[in-house]
Amino acid sequence: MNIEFSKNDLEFQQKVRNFISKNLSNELRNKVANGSEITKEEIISWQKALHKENLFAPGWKKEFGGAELSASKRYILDQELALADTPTIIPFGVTMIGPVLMHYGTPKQQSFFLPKILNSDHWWCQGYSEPGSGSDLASLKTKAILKGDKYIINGTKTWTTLAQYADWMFCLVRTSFEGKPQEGISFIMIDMKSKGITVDPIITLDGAHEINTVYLEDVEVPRENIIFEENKGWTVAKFLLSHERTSIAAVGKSISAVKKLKQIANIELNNEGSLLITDKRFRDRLTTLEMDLKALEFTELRILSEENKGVAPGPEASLLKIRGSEIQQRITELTMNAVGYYGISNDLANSNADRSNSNQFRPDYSQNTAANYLNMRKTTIYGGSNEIQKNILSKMVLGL
Amino acid sequence: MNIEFSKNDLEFQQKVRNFISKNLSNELRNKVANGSEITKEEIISWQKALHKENLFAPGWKKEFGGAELSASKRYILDQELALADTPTIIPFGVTMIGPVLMHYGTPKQQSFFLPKILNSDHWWCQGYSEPGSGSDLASLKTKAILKGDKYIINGTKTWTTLAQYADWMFCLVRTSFEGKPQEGISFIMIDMKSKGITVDPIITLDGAHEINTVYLEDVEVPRENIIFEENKGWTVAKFLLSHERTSIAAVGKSISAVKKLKQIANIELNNEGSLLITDKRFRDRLTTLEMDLKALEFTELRILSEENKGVAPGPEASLLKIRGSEIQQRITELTMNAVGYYGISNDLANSNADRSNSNQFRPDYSQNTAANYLNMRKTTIYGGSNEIQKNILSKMVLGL
Amino acid sequence: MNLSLNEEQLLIKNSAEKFFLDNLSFEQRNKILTSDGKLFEDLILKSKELGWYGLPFDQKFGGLGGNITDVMTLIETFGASLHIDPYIFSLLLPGKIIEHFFDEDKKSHYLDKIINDNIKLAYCFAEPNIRFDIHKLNCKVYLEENKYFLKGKKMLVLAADQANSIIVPAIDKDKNVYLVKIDNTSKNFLSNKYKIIDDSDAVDYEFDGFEFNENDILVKLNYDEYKKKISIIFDYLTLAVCSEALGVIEKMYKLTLEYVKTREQFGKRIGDFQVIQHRMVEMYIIKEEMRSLNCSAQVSFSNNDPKERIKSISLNKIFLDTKAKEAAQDCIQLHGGMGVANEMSIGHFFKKLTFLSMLFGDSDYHYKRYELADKI
Amino acid sequence: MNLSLNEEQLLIKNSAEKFFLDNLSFEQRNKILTSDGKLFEDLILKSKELGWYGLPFDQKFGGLGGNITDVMTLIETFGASLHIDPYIFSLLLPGKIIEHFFDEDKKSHYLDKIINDNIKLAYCFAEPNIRFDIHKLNCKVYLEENKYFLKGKKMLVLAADQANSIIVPAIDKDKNVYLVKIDNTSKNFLSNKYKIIDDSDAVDYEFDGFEFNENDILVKLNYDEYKKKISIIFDYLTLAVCSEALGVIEKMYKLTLEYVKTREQFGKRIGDFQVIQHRMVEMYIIKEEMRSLNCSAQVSFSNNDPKERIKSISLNKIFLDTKAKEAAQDCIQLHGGMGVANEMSIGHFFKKLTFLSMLFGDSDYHYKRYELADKI
Repeated sequence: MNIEFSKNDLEFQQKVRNFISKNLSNELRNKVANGSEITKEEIISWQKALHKENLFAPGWKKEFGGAELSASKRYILDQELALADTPTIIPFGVTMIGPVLMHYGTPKQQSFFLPKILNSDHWWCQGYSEPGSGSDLASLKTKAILKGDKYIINGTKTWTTLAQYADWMFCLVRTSFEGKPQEGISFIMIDMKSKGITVDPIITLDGAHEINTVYLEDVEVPRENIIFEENKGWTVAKFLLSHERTSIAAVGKSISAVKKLKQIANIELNNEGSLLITDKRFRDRLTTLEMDLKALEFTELRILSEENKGVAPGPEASLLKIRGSEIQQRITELTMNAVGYYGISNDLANSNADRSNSNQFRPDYSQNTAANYLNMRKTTIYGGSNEIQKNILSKMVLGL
Repeated sequence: MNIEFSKNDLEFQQKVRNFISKNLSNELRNKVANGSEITKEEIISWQKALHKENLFAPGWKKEFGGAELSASKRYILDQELALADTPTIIPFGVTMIGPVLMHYGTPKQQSFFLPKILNSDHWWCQGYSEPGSGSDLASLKTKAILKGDKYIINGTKTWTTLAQYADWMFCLVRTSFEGKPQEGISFIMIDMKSKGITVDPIITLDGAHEINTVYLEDVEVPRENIIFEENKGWTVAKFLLSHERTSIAAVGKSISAVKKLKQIANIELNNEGSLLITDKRFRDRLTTLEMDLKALEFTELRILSEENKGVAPGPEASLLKIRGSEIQQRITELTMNAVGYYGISNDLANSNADRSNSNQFRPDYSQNTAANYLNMRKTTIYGGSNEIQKNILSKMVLGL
Repeated sequence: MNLSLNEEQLLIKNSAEKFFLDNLSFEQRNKILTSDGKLFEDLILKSKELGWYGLPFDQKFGGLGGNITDVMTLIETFGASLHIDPYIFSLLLPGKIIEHFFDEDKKSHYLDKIINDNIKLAYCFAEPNIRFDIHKLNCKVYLEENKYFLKGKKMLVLAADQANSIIVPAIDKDKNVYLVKIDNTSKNFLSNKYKIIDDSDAVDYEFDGFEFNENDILVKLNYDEYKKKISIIFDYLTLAVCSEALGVIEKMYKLTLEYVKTREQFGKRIGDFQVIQHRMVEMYIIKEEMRSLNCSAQVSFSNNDPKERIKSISLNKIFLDTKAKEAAQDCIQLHGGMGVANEMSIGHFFKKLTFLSMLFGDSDYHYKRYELADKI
Repeated sequence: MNLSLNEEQLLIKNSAEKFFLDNLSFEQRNKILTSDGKLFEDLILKSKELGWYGLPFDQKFGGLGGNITDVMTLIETFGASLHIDPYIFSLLLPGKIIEHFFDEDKKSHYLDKIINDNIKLAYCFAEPNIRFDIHKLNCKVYLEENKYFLKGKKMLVLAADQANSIIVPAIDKDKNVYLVKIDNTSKNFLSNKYKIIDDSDAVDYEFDGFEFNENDILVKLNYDEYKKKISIIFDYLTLAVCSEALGVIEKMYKLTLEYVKTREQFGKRIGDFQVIQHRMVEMYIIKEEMRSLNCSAQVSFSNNDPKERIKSISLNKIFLDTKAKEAAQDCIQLHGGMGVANEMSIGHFFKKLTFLSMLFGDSDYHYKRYELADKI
């Protein structure tokens, strides 16, 4: 067993580092580090820069313009991007619809959409959940009725992340009411500029506007926008979810967040006036977190190592989602502990107010602590709640 | 709110203390304190002494020879007996079959059995579980076929605690195979000297012989030994189980065990050579345990307080069983932590060996630590496993 | 032995619940929070008619002389209804400061003002760099040419925004502690107002050689005496925080139970899934345990044993910051996507609980406090 | 990057599993444990034919030169089969002591003896009152009239009963450490043999001015050097303990999964209940995490970075004493009454895990060790 990197890997690591130091402004890095909101423009221009160096689609095949990197290089890239406080890549295009198109898309669909995803010209969102059908996706009610060569779509999608920016939405719709609920579902791509689409914000606990409800009223979508076959959308959806599950583990992001947490604990004092990092009670919780994160990291590495040998990740990837999301939450919770009373201010609300003299009152690292804590509650709910993941593991891996 | 005791209560407390100091030998106290096995004779003579002072059946009505003590006096008695390291009262007679007889028994059954229970002349055991029917009591298979004025009983009972000492067993048997499984069950008392009974020991994890399998082969039992009505045994069984659930919380015993644990932590040293009680890691686990125990104690007191006002404990008593058993386990686990390497010796096996010079090697307080830890694993399983208790609470209290 | 509420306490509870039912539904609450101060003032005035402001104080100072259980019963209803009056900070904290520190004359004067008039005080209990230790004071008083000056920072002064004056505790070089009354509208110091996650306001202050009059010194006493008195006051307040949190968690449990009984997924109520059932049972046990610990803390607060008082209150606070917090997280989880939407009330209860679990010390602080008290 | 077993390691694993299948079923194991030593000796001899005793040692000393993963792969199979050879204590511990402390001549001599001959040594690593700190030595060496004496206690000397000699580390007034070889049959000291919960034997010793010869001094070195070397050795052994525990927990998971798939209650397999399913999933994740941490510890043991080595091994041990222990408790719970019966194998795995979780330091010890290493 070893995780030694080859010379080639190490050169790649250096290349990534050089890229980052050349392309990431101090201002943007600080915004990412403090958990401030990154604008659409900042995200797009960062993604374009990555693409220029062929670092945007490490898992895509070369024939589609991807980098087709080895498992170890992808691991390195993920780590470096996370540790350097670069903006998180929006996954709906490159990580989600991209692989779906490569696997199930027609040549026409591929040649139209893939280049625009690579170049971040299309911003994608995901139309899966509906009011009343959260984890139980198969019960979705949004209808698509074929009329000539167009579908007429009616229904409501919700929890649609960043739909306010989206050019396109991939969407699950019901095209048949026969058979099992799963059997009448189709996977379709909708232009967000179509007539009949309304995007309504949902404000979350932290006060932020990240998710939306999308109302679809007599929206016309060309029949050719179906992916794979009509009524076979469930197959596509499952393919996509298993891809989401792996990326959702966010190991690199968590390693970076723990590093920041340790920095805070090297500044903040405990109740006895010693550095917090030396406080046994805090320290042990931190160590426990590092332990679980190390276990997660090596579980991911073990899966990557198998992938390197050509074994595709199976349903056991659900465990990455379960532990990855729990760890993300625990980091924000421990950060709340670390910053003490700074942690209960509602910084998103306050950022709208006059903050001219606020810096002298509270340290930068304490910004958005509560917002992060509150926002991360979602991680165990979305992408198939952790309860659903356990049902999957129980059935598919344990055979129960 | 107050838990102040009346003058009368305090006099009672003094009476109990005087009784204990007069009747409990140092030798017996030490055996209880070290968790050594108490002989049948020691238990019986202790119970008889309690009965002489009318302290053996605090909850029984006076008409049946009980003390009919108030809730606060019962609380005081429980605490005093536990804190003074007196032998645990065997519950099968006085706490279990006693109340059943008082509630459901015929005058004849009452006048024959109750005095013998009070005087510890009859040792009782409980014939509920069977191989293959643990938590699912209603699936029991032991058959009782009426033949004239006698039942002929065939079947196997298991996990029968201290059956090796028992004079009588109360037992659930199937008297009908019609209707729902619960409907064909009867509650019957069996003389353990009857022909056809074999008691086989089951050795538990700790190496001790406390439980047994009882084989019943054509055992003849008089029809009059049925309690309540034929095929109505399930009603009796439920009545008994709810009584068991409250006593199973063992608050007094746990308070006493925590006191002992603190004494150990005031002798043992941590890895840095300081007293273990000052070790933050150990200390916080101890505090957490004390917190949960305090919550349990006051939950019991709140229920007693309601009982004083005439409200009978309902299914919510299941929570006492759940937390009480968890706490008992955690105390033994923390005691394992406290004694360090002393805790992994198999003292029950060693007690049979020559121990002439063993005392100089290991402190008395470390005796039987592993045995207790292993033995207490049973508490979350017996008396209706904690999973079953949660099912009960979910249905009966939460309405799910 | 009696651990149930008496008739008076049931009356307090029922009338408070009725008040909130009539005046502070979730919709009404949102309306008050997003309007100017008028609706808020109306609500407070109406609540004062019920005698809530007099309840915690002695009759000889114009109070109603309620005992600990009376007050905690009331505060528990605040939690269950997400009451927006910062009662603990605008009334209880300054009131108890006045009660324990002020001489008889000042006591009558100031208690009457905060109970009956609309005079508001805010007490500065927190500073940066001392975390949760209410005994520490870095804020300094010094004399220069017979003038008094204040130097230091105070943070998280709750209910300060509407207060007429703030009371600033500070220490001089001889270890005397001063409680200094400062006009909240003064411009001679820096301040920063901000929102707390439970929708209340707080203000941070920085005094950089702020001059004040001898008349503004409400109290002067030596540090040891200060410590002893402040300790009892904050035990009382910590218990109040726990009682409010008890109301919060009890209500979160109810909302969640209701939700799992109605929300359907996979063709069943989610409350039909055994995993959900057992988690609900765990939550039920936790809120019962929380009530038991609250009960135990009230009992030991009434008894005159500082060791047991400190220990039982700290256990209650530890439980709040560990088990109750986890239960609250589970409530969000069981609400699924609805749990993280600001339009649902459950999230607001969650934020209130998050705030209360840290206030006056998180579990680490109280573990330490328990350990020290155990050694007494 | 490669984290899978190579072909050689798969061979080690498969042949060991086959050996245990043939020679150490639960029934065979019980028979060996309750018989006199003959069956035990036969088993050990057979196992030595597979090269297990040579695997951890360099070829130039008669070993097979296996790397860390080779050895840990083998030891994991011991856990999964409850192997009754105290391999870690009769071979690995004395072997590594010899390898790191002895001079070249002695090294060849003694390693050859324990690998190939039937000579057994036991090393005294534990003392009363030092808890788990393997660096501390209270056992004293002193000289009187040119004679050497030993004074102190050693406890929990595992595999001592069958050992020809025990190696006692002790310290003199000048902070020199001596490793003293003592004839185990001597009557000039007190000893107490007892059973451990995993059915193995241990001996406690007390030396009260026990005289020994200069020839019996195997090694003499200064304390700092001793500490450095002993630290690496016990990292290796702690990793071995974790690997054995990994085998145990993996097997407990399998047995429990099998049990819940067959045991019926309320007319269903208990594995049909969602609560049981989710607990099994949690257990599955835990044993995967345990393997990942073991993997991480092996990787950092091979690399030459003491900080990462200490940290990753301590994380593995903490995980064993916390999460894996809880999972093991859950295995007993899910077995219900059968879980606490000595006639079932599950309880024996549980006892083994309990033993291993404490051995060479519980979680508290390793939390501390991790913290210290993190500061390096």
